[in-house]
Amino acid sequence: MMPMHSLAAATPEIFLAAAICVVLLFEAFFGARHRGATATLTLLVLAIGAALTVAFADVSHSVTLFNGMYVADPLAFVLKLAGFLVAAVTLLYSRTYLENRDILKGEYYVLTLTALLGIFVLISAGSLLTVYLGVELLALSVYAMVAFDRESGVAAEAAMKYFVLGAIASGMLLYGMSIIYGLTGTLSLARIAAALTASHSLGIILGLAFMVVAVAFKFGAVPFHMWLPDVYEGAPTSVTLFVGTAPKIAYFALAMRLLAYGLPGVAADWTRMLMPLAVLTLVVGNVVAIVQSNLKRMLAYSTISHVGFIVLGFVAGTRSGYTAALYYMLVYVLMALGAFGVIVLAGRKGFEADRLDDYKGLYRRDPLLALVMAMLMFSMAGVPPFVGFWAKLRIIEALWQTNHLWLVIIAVVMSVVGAFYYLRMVKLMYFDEAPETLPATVRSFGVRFTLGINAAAVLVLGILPAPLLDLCTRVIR
Amino acid sequence: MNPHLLIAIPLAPLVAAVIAGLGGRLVGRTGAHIVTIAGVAASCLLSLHVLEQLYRGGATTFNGPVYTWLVSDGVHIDVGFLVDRLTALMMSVVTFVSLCVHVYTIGYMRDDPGYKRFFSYISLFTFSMLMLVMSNNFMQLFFGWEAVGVVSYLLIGFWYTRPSAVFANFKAFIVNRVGDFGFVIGIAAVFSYTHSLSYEAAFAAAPHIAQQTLPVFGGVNALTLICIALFVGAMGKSAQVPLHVWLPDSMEGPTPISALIHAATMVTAGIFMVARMSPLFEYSDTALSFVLVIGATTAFFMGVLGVVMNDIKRVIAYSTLSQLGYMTAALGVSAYGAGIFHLMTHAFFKALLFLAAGSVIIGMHHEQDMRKMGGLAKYMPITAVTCWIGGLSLVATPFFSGFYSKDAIIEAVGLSHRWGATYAYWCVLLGSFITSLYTFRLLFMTFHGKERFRHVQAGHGEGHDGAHGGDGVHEPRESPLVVTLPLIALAIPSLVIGYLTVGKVLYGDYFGKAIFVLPQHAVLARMAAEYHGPFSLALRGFLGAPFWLALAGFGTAWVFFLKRPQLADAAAQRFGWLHRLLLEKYYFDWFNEHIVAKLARGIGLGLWKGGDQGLIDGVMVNGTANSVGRLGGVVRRVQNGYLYSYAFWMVIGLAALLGWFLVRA
Amino acid sequence: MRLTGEATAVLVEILFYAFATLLVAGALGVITARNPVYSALFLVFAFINSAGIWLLSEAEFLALVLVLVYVGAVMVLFLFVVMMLDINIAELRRGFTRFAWLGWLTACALVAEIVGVVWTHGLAGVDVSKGFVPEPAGFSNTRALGEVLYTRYVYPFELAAVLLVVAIVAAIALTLRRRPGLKTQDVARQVAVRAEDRVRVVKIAAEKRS
Amino acid sequence: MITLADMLTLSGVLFALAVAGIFLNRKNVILLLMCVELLLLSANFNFIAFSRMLGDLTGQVFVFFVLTVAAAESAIGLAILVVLFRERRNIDVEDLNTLKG
Amino acid sequence: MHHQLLSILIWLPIAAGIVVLLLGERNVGAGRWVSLAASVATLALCVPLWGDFNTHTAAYQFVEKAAWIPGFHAYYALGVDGISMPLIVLTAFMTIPVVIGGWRVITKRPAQYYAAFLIMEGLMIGVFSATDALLFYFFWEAMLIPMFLIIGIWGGPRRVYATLKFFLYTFLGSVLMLAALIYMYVKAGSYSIAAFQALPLTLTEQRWIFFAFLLAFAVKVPMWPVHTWLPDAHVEAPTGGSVILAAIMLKMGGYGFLRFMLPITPDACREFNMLIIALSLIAVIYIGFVAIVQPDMKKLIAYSSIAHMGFVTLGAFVVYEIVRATGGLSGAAMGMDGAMVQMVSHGLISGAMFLCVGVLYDRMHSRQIADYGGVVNTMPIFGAFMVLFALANTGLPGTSGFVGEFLVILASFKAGFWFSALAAVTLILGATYTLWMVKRVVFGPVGNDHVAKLTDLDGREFLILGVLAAAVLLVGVWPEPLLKVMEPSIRHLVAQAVSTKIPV
Repeated sequence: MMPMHSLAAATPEIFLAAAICVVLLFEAFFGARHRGATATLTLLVLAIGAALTVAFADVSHSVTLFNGMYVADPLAFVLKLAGFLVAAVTLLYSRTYLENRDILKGEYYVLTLTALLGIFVLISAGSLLTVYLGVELLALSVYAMVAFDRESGVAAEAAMKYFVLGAIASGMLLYGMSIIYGLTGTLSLARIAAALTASHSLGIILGLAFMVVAVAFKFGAVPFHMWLPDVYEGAPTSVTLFVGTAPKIAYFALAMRLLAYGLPGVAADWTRMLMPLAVLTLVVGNVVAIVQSNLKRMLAYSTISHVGFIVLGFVAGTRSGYTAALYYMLVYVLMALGAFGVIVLAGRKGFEADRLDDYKGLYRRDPLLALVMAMLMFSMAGVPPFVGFWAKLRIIEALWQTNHLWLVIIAVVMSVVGAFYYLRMVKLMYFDEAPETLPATVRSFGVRFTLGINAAAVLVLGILPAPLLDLCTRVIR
Repeated sequence: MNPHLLIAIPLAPLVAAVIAGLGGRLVGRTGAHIVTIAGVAASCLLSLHVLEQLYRGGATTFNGPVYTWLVSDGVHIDVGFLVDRLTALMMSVVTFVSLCVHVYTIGYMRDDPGYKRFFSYISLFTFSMLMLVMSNNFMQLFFGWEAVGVVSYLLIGFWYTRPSAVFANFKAFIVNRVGDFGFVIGIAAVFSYTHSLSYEAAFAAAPHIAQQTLPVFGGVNALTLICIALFVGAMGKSAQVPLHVWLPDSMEGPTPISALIHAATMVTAGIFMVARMSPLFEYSDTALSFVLVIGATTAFFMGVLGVVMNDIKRVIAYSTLSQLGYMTAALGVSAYGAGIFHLMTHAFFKALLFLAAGSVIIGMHHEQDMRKMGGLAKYMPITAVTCWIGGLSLVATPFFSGFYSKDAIIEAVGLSHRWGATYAYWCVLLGSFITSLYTFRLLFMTFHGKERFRHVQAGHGEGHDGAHGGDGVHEPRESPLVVTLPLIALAIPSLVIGYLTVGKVLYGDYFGKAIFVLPQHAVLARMAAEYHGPFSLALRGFLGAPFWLALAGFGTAWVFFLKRPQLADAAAQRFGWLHRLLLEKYYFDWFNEHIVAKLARGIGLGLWKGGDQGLIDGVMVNGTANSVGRLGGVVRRVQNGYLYSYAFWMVIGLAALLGWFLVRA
Repeated sequence: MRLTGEATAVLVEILFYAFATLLVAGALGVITARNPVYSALFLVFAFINSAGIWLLSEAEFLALVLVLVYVGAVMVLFLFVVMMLDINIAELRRGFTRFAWLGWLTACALVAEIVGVVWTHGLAGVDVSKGFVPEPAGFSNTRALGEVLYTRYVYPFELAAVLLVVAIVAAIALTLRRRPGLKTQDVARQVAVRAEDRVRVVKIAAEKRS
Repeated sequence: MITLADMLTLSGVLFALAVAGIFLNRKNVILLLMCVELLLLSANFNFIAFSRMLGDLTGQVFVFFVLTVAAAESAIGLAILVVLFRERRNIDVEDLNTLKG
Repeated sequence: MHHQLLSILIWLPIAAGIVVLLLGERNVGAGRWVSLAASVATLALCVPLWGDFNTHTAAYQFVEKAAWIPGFHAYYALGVDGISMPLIVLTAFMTIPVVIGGWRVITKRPAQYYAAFLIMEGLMIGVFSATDALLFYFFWEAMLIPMFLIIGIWGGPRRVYATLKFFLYTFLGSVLMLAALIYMYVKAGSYSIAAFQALPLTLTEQRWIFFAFLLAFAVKVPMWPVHTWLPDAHVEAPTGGSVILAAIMLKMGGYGFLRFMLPITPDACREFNMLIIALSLIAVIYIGFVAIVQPDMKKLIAYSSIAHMGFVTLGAFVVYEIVRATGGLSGAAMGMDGAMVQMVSHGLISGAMFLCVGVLYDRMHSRQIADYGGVVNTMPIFGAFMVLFALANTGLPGTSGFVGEFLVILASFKAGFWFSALAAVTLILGATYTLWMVKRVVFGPVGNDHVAKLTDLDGREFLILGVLAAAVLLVGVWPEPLLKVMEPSIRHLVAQAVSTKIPV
């Protein structure tokens, strides 16, 4: 038995697990009478959680708990803090949306919290077992969230597809884990890392390929990306907002823990496996995004293309590459929060605001939303002075350090292709006139303020990128 | 010499031009002409002073900078003056003719709404021309060269509402630019050998450059290339075949301009330039032969065209072309002095002819067609007399100014042994017959014979250029004093300047070191040996072939255009093809308009539509964009919505990844 | 009755092959059966055979759990849903399409890749032809698992608990329907009712004034 | 006696069959859920085989958790299926293609 | 103040732009004056910049350096030398006509219009004054955004196509440059441009970097065949957009060649210089022909810009041919001088030409040459300006247009007859397309009723055209001050360009 005080490192998870119970019970007893109270409570929980995370953080060194199955290191601290914040912001953005569509239910919040717990488990995973459980905890919560709007046929379809494909992916993950387990005799990532050093055994490749495919699936790398556009489009936008942001943190952690920290000895193999995936991802993501007419779907493909960049960070396979990937991921999450946030705010019941044409002349209807969206689009395109630029820069730097000439060229050329559809969005909002009177956007001050902060962060971090960059450099070992 | 004084010479007209041009209402019409005439007069007096100083006062050649235009790569490119006797002569001629034209303009442009603008332009022109002739370096030369071109452009298009004027000025500029193209290359070539743009350096390096070979066109002597390139510039400016086409059209400009720019001064810039560059040209026989052949060709063939023209100004324009050809031919045989001398006499009598023609045009209410004139001598006696003086001078009647210069050219060409000299000699010799023919044709048709203007409705011409063309006024009238005074002022030098100066300028050592001739080329020196004063020269002139040819020309003109005009028509019918060839001006314009211009537009359109829009935009840019879009369309079809297909792709991916790496390992 | 080690081995091997064959057949049945009910039953069949193999491998606890949890609960759930959804089997389309061969090919390729690695001794450091070492007598698989589950693996165990909560919450949230038209009593409301809600005292003017 | 190779081969075949079942199936979605169960089963075989071969209980513990997760997963899968059916009155895989492109 | 002069030059307009933006469309009157004050103040601040500039050194002056991104060793490092300083002044100078030019004309979201230009001004000055490659790139790219919006919002009917084309074209070029910059950072461990210039690079590396740079700068200049965005962008852009685009943005390409390509990849430049020269000459001749047949005034001027910018690249790269032909460096600096002067001059002239077209467009709402004719009849003062600028555009001596072309032609003769001869063709073609347009637009009888109703320049328009005319003439008559400023830097650049960086 371990002494209680040593569990302090696991404060975020313990608090979150407890909070889930509280929220669940609160919903059961008071939820029906106080509509929206659960939402407020959840936000409170997230705030306290973030505070506790900071309070109990020990960023100076790594701590392992539960026989090495739980790792608390600086990376985990940063990712969890980000997780709390992102989850809070998504909930903040979605509240009116949920209200308008009669799905403002406590279960939604509970599922968000369990998904967040899954994210945390992944972030702190120290063994294949916790990796698997984290993946499943996150995935199961998210499946349910996607299907949450029971009135929506497409949501159910999306959830079904996500579920089946996700199950296949976790099957593959399991299969790969089993092989690795068989070859090393341990589930502990640390011990696996110690056991597997530069071996060209076919077995490792077998196990690796399965796991790489699973990771690629979670990220949405081509050709394992096909769930992603359908889920983004089909899910209620508030869920898309969540699915498109918070889990990315977890998937980054998944790749970090599993590949970078767990299998560094065979990095040469998995980086080479990721390479074609990264290229395909960049190409397909950008090229297909061009022909989309649904904004959510377009952003889904845009996500895929960003995933290509993140994967490129792993392709570099160096500390610099991981740092770049982490930075890119955080930046992407920040941008996606804003972008999906705008979609959430632009719609009303019966008007999802998810077609590109719905944004024609948005500048006239709601200058703030248009400005925020435009900033995000430029940022996603990687144009300074927005933060997206630094993310791409960091990835390219990592690729140069490992002399990946052609990957650099493909990456930058594809970012130009990508710029096209981001610019088209700006064009719709600023250069076109609104075709007819469209419903007003959500005017809640708090939400808009948050959105403003969100966009401002994209700009400020773009002009002064040093703090976040340094942070990322510091937490990757 | 006082440099400030030299600076004042070009600056005075410039300041006047600026005041007249930008002064607006502050200056007023009278103010405009007072200030500009004052400027030019000052400039003229100072020029004469400089001439006097240099010629008699024992002043030495001035060669110095005014200010540093720029320093690049260690090369100082200055604005500076080289004032020697050649320069001084040119300055005096330019300012004097300009002054006459200024005065004349008061009358000629009296009712024109662009009165102030006109004065501003011609003053500006005087400035530019002075900068050109006074320059001591190629940059400034080119500046003046282009500046006079621009003013010419502005003045040809002075009546900008006339489509023909607007076309003519455009054409003039472009054709001149073709010449300038060569000119710039010549300058660049000089620079590349001397790393300097000053005349001094270029002249000093000439013998050295003559030893160099440029690896173009299979190896060309560098100096030959330089000289020919520079001469191409001169061909543009001095309207030598085939770059002469702009000059006849330039008659669209007001007549004072035709006198000043397109007869007396600007068009002779090329002649001046070659003379100025004599230290270069002397070392390249090839270039001089080229100059000679071009000049002789222009002299004869352009003169022939004068015979068939009916527009009074055009006749004089072709005459100018022809005379410029003479000058050029003189340069071609190293008789630079003769060229410059003819330039001077020509400046006076040709300006006179133009101004007289202008006077006629005023009298005829802006009618320029000689077929609608005749018998004007009775109505416009001063004009007629001065015009006759100019004409006689032009046909080189002994004792007239033109005789001394033109005869010298013919003789010099005859004496030369340069390649092409024989051809040139025949051209210039027969040219005197032609000169005489068209000159007397003009005089007869305008001032003598039947009064054909009575059958013509007044205001029939295209003249929208002033308030002269009052309908119903038929009777021609002598022009006012401001018009006739310059005529007289020009008639005097046309008559006597040759007689007075031939000894010094042509056969003396007037030019000194300003013009450089290699001893073996010095035809003028040989002629000088036989020179015994202007009077005996003139007397001897009566015995020479040119005189008799001119007389034949007079006779022919008298028969065909005064006595039996129907004979001219019959001849035109009999030699229809020739007449047509001449009327079409050897098809130069046709060629330029239908081949060159069409080709340029065709190439432009082809490159634009085919190259830019078709290939680059269509295939490369939009093609790439479209194919990316099409690729997107194809790839998105893979995402067909079916779960099994998604799963299938996942498994394919897995299998491929596994397969590839297993096979590799 | 105790068999000799060698005989046991042979018997185990025979049984293994038998179970394995049946398992594969069952799996094939799952994916080829036209009626989902048959598929479910084939799956049950496959699970039972799997449990058999696991027993042979001396993973008794898991074998039992597989039967109890899977066959007993999960498969019942499957059948329940199949029945509940009342799928018109006649409408179900014919199985495979013209690209089926490609699918089979891919599947075969996958098998070949996996099996190829195994049989070419690709698993470095692992002797795949070795049989399992039998557990010592008196070893209880269940006990051993039980000992570690709540100690070493308490963290995953707790996570599994959360996972099940998620499943419950999700299933309820997704499927529970409160039909608005349904006439049910809300006891809490009945108890909490106040008089003012039910009775309204209305003052009525005594008579109409004219 | 059962060798590791036997078990691994069996699991490989099972894996392939499960996967093939998913993408060859043109019938209804519920079958896909069953195939997923098969998929997990094949992984479990690997764990048990390795666990037994290594004499290490960890693999079996993993299988225990996999079974738990699989149960939860089925529950959610079926719940989604129910929602889907209620919306569309139909669970044909072929009709599940509103979202595409 | 001198230690922060460049910072002030960059941030003053940007701050003013933000102020104007915040003032909003309702206070646009105040916004206009703020814009004017800011742009004039920026130009006024250029006076000490020019005045206190030391013309005897090639070193950076007015240097500022502050940590920016320690993780990247990237600094907020500013400084100017003789190459960048004139361009900064040009930028400050050309923004004023744009602000005044839009005074009454822009009615659609005017505050944003001014803000966009002011912000762009700051960013452009940033481009020219950054001595850190990352900072340079930051400004370089950021500038695309306001321009994208300017064309897209205030542009003509095909503005969307044009602005997207503009953005994507330039973006494509830029990102490859970025890749090259990062590569060099990885090698040099610093983003300082000076460090890049000192970094030894093998020929292979230089080749790759060269082509990355080439694409970036060639698109911006633009060089044939990556020029087709320019005519479209110009035609659709509002007048101010065209002015800035032509006057300043194209210069960034030329600046890039001088600041990055020649010093960083001298050996690759030596190897591929004929490529650049060929493209430059194609620009002069091919584009000259294309310009002749343009029916749209702006398009014509746009093509003329391409042709003129051909001289910039020619002048910059002819150095290698000079060395090859003569074995010496005599004339090399002249080519670069010519390139620089040509940039400044083209900035003034093309800006003025676009303003002239803008004056007409504001009145007639057409840019088609065919819709005009005889404008001088009703707008004599305008006609005078237009003719002056047109003549300057043809490279008339006495105007700024002559100086650069002349120097480049002189220098390129040292490299070979044909370089010079082909370049000099511009004398003919330039005159043809420019004056043909003038002939059809300005001269002739009144073309139609619309032309008959035209009113001449008002005071505002007269002011901006007058100032530009004065500048054009001043540079043409006395370019020495400009050349003096550049001299040491150009010498230094020539030395860098002919050195070799291949490690032994």
